[in-house]
Amino acid sequence: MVSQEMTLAGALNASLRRALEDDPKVRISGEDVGRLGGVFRVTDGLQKDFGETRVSDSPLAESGIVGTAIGLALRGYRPVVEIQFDGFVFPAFNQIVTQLAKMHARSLGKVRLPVVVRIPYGGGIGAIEHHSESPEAYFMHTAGLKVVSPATAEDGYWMLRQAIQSDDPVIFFEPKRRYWDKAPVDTSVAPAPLHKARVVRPGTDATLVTYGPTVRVGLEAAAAAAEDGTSLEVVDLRSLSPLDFGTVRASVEKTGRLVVVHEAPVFVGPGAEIAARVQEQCFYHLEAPVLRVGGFHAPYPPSRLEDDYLPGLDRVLDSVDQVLAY
Amino acid sequence: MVSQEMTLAGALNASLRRALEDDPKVRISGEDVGRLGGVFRVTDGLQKDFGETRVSDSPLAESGIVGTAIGLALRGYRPVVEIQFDGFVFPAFNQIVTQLAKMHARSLGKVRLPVVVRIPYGGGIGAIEHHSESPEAYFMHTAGLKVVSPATAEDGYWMLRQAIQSDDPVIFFEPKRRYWDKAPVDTSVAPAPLHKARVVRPGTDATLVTYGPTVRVGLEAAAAAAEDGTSLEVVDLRSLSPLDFGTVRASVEKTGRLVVVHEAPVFVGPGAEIAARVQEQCFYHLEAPVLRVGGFHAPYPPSRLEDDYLPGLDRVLDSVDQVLAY
Amino acid sequence: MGAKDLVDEPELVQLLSPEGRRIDHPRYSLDIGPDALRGLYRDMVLTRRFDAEAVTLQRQGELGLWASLLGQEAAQIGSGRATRPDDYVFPCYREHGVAWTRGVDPLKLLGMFRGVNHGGWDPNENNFHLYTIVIGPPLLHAAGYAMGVLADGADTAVLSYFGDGASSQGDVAEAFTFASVHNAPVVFFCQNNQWAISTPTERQTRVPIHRRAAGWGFPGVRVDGNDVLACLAVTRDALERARSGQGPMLIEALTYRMGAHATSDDPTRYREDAERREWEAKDPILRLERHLTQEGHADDAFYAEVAEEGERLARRIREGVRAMPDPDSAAMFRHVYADGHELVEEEQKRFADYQASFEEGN
Amino acid sequence: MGAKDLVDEPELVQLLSPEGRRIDHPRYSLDIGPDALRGLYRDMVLTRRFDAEAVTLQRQGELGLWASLLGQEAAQIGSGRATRPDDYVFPCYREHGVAWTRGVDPLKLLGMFRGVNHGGWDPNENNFHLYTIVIGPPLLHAAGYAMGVLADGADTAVLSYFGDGASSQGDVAEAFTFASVHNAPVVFFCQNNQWAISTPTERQTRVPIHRRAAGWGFPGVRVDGNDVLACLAVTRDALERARSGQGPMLIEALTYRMGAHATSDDPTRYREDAERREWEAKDPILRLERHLTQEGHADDAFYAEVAEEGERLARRIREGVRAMPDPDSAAMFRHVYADGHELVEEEQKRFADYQASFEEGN
Ligand SMILES: Cc1ncc(C[n+]2csc(CCOP(=O)(O)OP(=O)(O)O)c2C)c(N)n1
Ligand SMILES: Cc1ncc(C[n+]2csc(CCOP(=O)(O)OP(=O)(O)O)c2C)c(N)n1
Ligand SMILES: [Mg+2]
Ligand SMILES: [Mg+2]
Repeated sequence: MVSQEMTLAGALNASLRRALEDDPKVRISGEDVGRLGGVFRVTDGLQKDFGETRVSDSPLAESGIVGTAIGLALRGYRPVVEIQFDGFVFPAFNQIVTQLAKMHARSLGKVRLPVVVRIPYGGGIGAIEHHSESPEAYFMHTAGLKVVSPATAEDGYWMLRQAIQSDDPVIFFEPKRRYWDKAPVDTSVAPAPLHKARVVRPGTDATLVTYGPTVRVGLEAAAAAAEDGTSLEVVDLRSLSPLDFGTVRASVEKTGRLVVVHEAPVFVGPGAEIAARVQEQCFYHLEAPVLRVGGFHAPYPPSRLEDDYLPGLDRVLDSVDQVLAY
Repeated sequence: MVSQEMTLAGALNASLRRALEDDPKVRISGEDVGRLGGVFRVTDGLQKDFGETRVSDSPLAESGIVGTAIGLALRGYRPVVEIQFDGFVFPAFNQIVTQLAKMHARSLGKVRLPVVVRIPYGGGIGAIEHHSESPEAYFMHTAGLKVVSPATAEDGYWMLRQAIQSDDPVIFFEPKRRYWDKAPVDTSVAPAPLHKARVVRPGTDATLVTYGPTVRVGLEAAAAAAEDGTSLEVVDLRSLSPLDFGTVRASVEKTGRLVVVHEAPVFVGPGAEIAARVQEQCFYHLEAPVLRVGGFHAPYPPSRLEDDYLPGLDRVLDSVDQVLAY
Repeated sequence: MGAKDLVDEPELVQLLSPEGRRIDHPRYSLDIGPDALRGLYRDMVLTRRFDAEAVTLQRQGELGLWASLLGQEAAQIGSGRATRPDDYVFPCYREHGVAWTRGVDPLKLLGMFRGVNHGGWDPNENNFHLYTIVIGPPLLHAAGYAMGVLADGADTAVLSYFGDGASSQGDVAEAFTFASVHNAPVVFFCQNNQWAISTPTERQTRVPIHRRAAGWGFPGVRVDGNDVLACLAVTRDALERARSGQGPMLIEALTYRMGAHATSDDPTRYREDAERREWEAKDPILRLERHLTQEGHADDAFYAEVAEEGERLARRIREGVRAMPDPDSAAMFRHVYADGHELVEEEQKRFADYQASFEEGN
Repeated sequence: MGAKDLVDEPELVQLLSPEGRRIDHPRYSLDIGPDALRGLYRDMVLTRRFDAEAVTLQRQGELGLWASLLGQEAAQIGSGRATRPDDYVFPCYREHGVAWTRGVDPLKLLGMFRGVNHGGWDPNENNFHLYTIVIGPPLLHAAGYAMGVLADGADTAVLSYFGDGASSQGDVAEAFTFASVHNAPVVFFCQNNQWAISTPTERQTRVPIHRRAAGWGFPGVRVDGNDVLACLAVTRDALERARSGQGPMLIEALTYRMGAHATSDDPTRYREDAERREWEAKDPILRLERHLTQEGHADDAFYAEVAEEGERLARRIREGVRAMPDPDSAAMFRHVYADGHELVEEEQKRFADYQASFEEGN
């Protein structure tokens, strides 16, 4: 076992490096991914070591970045593109929704598009407008895409490798406020398949389902609740499409209570789907309604208000109290 | 009372005509809305009567159509733009999500964008790819937009007038397979405010919540169920954002059973939100889980399969049977 | 009309006059023998015959829709015949003639218009991509594909079709940017048929579209799109340029959409018949026929034979379409993902069970 | 480097040499007296001083981020001073100098960088739109606004700023299309500061950006962006053209981003200091200062006075920022809609209750 302390950003960088080494068809592009190594340094040093053809700075045009990645994939490449910030994925939305997601079906399986779209997402870094959003629901709703988000350095390393190996397009959401979180990474063996959820803390009184940046919030909430004698089970979804619903169901059947936590807006958001399926499939197990803690139906606010907007420890515990009160 | 038989397309046309007459600031644009009168003839005759400046054919560029509409609104106009088909709204997605939806908040209320984006949507007309989609969930999830969809000619007439009068951007979804449905339209008085849902058939055993093209399906299902002695209440949401949840809740508290029907894909779709809110707010009233009948997690299929894909009478009744079986 | 001025621009490359006379061009020459000329003629006639059959099949209810290429045969056959098998072609949705030159069975083009699939051929078989209905995106796919060709060091060229209406889409400009910055081997071929449904070209641009190229630092040229020889020569030259590392090029083929935008469209609502009649005189097939006859390259027997071949093709298409099976319901779910997806599998199973229960009488 | 070649293009409009000498230009003349020259100087110095203060405030933690305009003062002051009050201006996010010329209180620019709002001024007060972070969209807003001006029959012009990086966005091309097809009174002003974060201009285009315009049938011109007089003259001319019904125009101002892209950026990772030093010699303020001194239009007392005014401005900004209150939580919900929205009201109420319960000790 080769375990190393890495930040999430470092693990993603190592993962990309490994992919470039292993497969000559892997191509990296995006705005400022070359010399600068990306605004979050996730591609740091890769252009220097693999050259400008394999790691290339794109013109400032997201539709072009995704559109040319599709073309490269048609030519047999495996492009990994970076969208600089969550809020800048929308110029590429047409290419993603009408082309990237649908071409495999359109071609009756003749064309595969193994394209990974990396998107640093979420808030908590004190940024200006469009730099703190959580747009994953748009992509979950889109058939033909796979959508994942690692919460830890080790998952960052492995899930990105698995995403690059996937023959389906993968929207890869990186929780940017966790880029600098350090944790041990075992690069010798994958901890789990790409689309499996994981129980990151077992518990019995209620379940917290979350993913990405708020997994840590969930774990902190569980730790705080434990001091009050409440045992929370925390599930890290890891994959949003497909959703590993079996793991969620198993947990809810055990605890009877569920709170879903994410930064994305709640209205028609990821938690809506989870709540809808849980009430459908665990109807007789639920002791309380499923509650959702997440973003409001409002644009992500100016950074001085983001602590109010983000689902933090207190809001999560408040909802836990509510489900326990039933 | 001046009531007239109109098709939905005719009612929308009359509504636009009336808006152009009443308010010199109203502007209509979109691909082929001029001489041709739109591919569905909703703008038929308007350019002839109001001139090329007020009713103008746009270049083939949806981002440009919405982007220039925003500019016109900043100059004090009230643009009503047409997106030719549902599947072609995505090139405009960036303008809609990052600009149209957010500018009022960004400006702390200083800037209003009374822009209406009309989108013929939904399937059932035997069309080729991208001409039968139901993308409303993307817009519901986006704060800053209002999202509505009329099901009848009268609602078409009035809701479009109200949408044009609204100071918020409105995404106006027109159920294209109902364009040719005729019904009486009273143009003298609005039947309801824009964002109110309507109980279109009262009932006691279970509730069907739907909107747009599937309201008729819901009514047919209720009629069929009545023959079997089952009393279904049918709610036409009319507005998807804001959602008139009070009307839904009142119905579910009465019937204890709910099936949500829409053409949009079910996964992270409109019905997910309704199910999530109902289970949360009507927890003790629910006799059965909320079920959703809608699009699959797959691209809208080739037209020869659309009858299988669309939520038709039988699939709705099947779900009704399921909720009644609890 | 503005479009008229654009037509009479002196820079238009023409190698064959509407009367069927060969014209010398200082830059674009074409050394072509009778066999090849007859081949081009045959291509155009068969394409037109096939197209007419598709229109008929639509009227008979066998197809849901058809987008006719009538009038654009020279632009498509000329440019398509300029490609090599290893080149890769990105069409929009009206490039039936180009498909023909790539060896795609015309029958396969009909699946999506019949509603049995969204794309009925394997793009890898003939290096002819699927039709893409959304206007704009495929040009970026072409630029990206060409970037891949470059990285491979292959001497392959990419040919990417778009319309005059499409020229307004932001994706087209972005494709020019990526292609030019990478000096990628891609030729952008604009069929300016002067209409985008009911919208005339002057609502898209006030100068000829080929001039866009200069703003990105690559050549743009306008060719008579009803002149199959000019289309062949110019496209061949552009593809060769691309293959030899000289980067992208833009060709604007000035032609005319003789028919409706699609079978659902009624052009009498928005354009004068006089315009159409004017263009009939420039008919691409008639033009080559005159040339062949004048030069003694073809006689009535040849024309009759080609016409007969057209009838055989039409018959095969007719029968083929009618025999085309509807897909089974499971097809909805089948290719959504390459590696599978839990939800799709679940929905597919549930739907199958539902159908089965239903067949058992519910 | 490719960008170099672009710099030395002969077509660059220059009215003031780096040494401070006036240059005659066959097309663009500028009749400007000492007062106005001193005014431009003062604008540039105050803008730079303000900008430097903002950088300091960011370092001190008072701002979350700052995008410095250092080096671009001439491009912004020259073009901004060409506008009339009734003109309407669309900036991106670095146009602090333009804001200054429009009379926007610089303090208001800081709100979004401090994180207390997303846009702290009323665009209608000075006809200066809010900063728009997403690159591309505002050019279409400008084109649309200009279409409205046209419909109003007003003799107002619209000025729309964008960067060399932005030139690659599809929205920019679409803006050119709408503006040209409508012959709308809009001037597109590209500050080519040669970098888009770490990406040099030659990764966006291989020919000068102003050449794009010809492909849409309107004029494009390149001006020395460090020459405030040339920027003023060319922009004034373009705006006047627009006002008089001659349609859109594209101006490319060749300048240089002397600082980091933003305070979070470290340009030593991707560019040579030599390049920066080269551009220091072309400093826009120094250039005008030389001219003023050489012509005897200004003396040390004047320079000292302007510097002193700068210090007063800096002080006011510093104190103003520190006194800027944080918004209350309810601000999150306040302006999402103009006409209200049930869900927003419900969420706002629930959040307020939650906060209240919390303050009571949960
Ligand atoms: C993004 C997008 N918007 C709108 C449409 C609807 N549409 C289909 S064809 C067409 C006109 C296309 O004109 P042009 O590019 O000139 O090609 P042509 O049909 O003349 O071959 C339009 C508007 C579409 N397919 N895609
Ligand atoms: C659509 C979009 N993509 C990416 C970004 C991130 N971004 C902010 S500034 C910038 C570079 C802009 O360069 P340029 O247009 O030359 O303007 P400059 O910063 O030099 O003034 C980038 C990539 C953005 N703001 N918007
Ligand atoms: Mg056309
Ligand atoms: Mg720049």
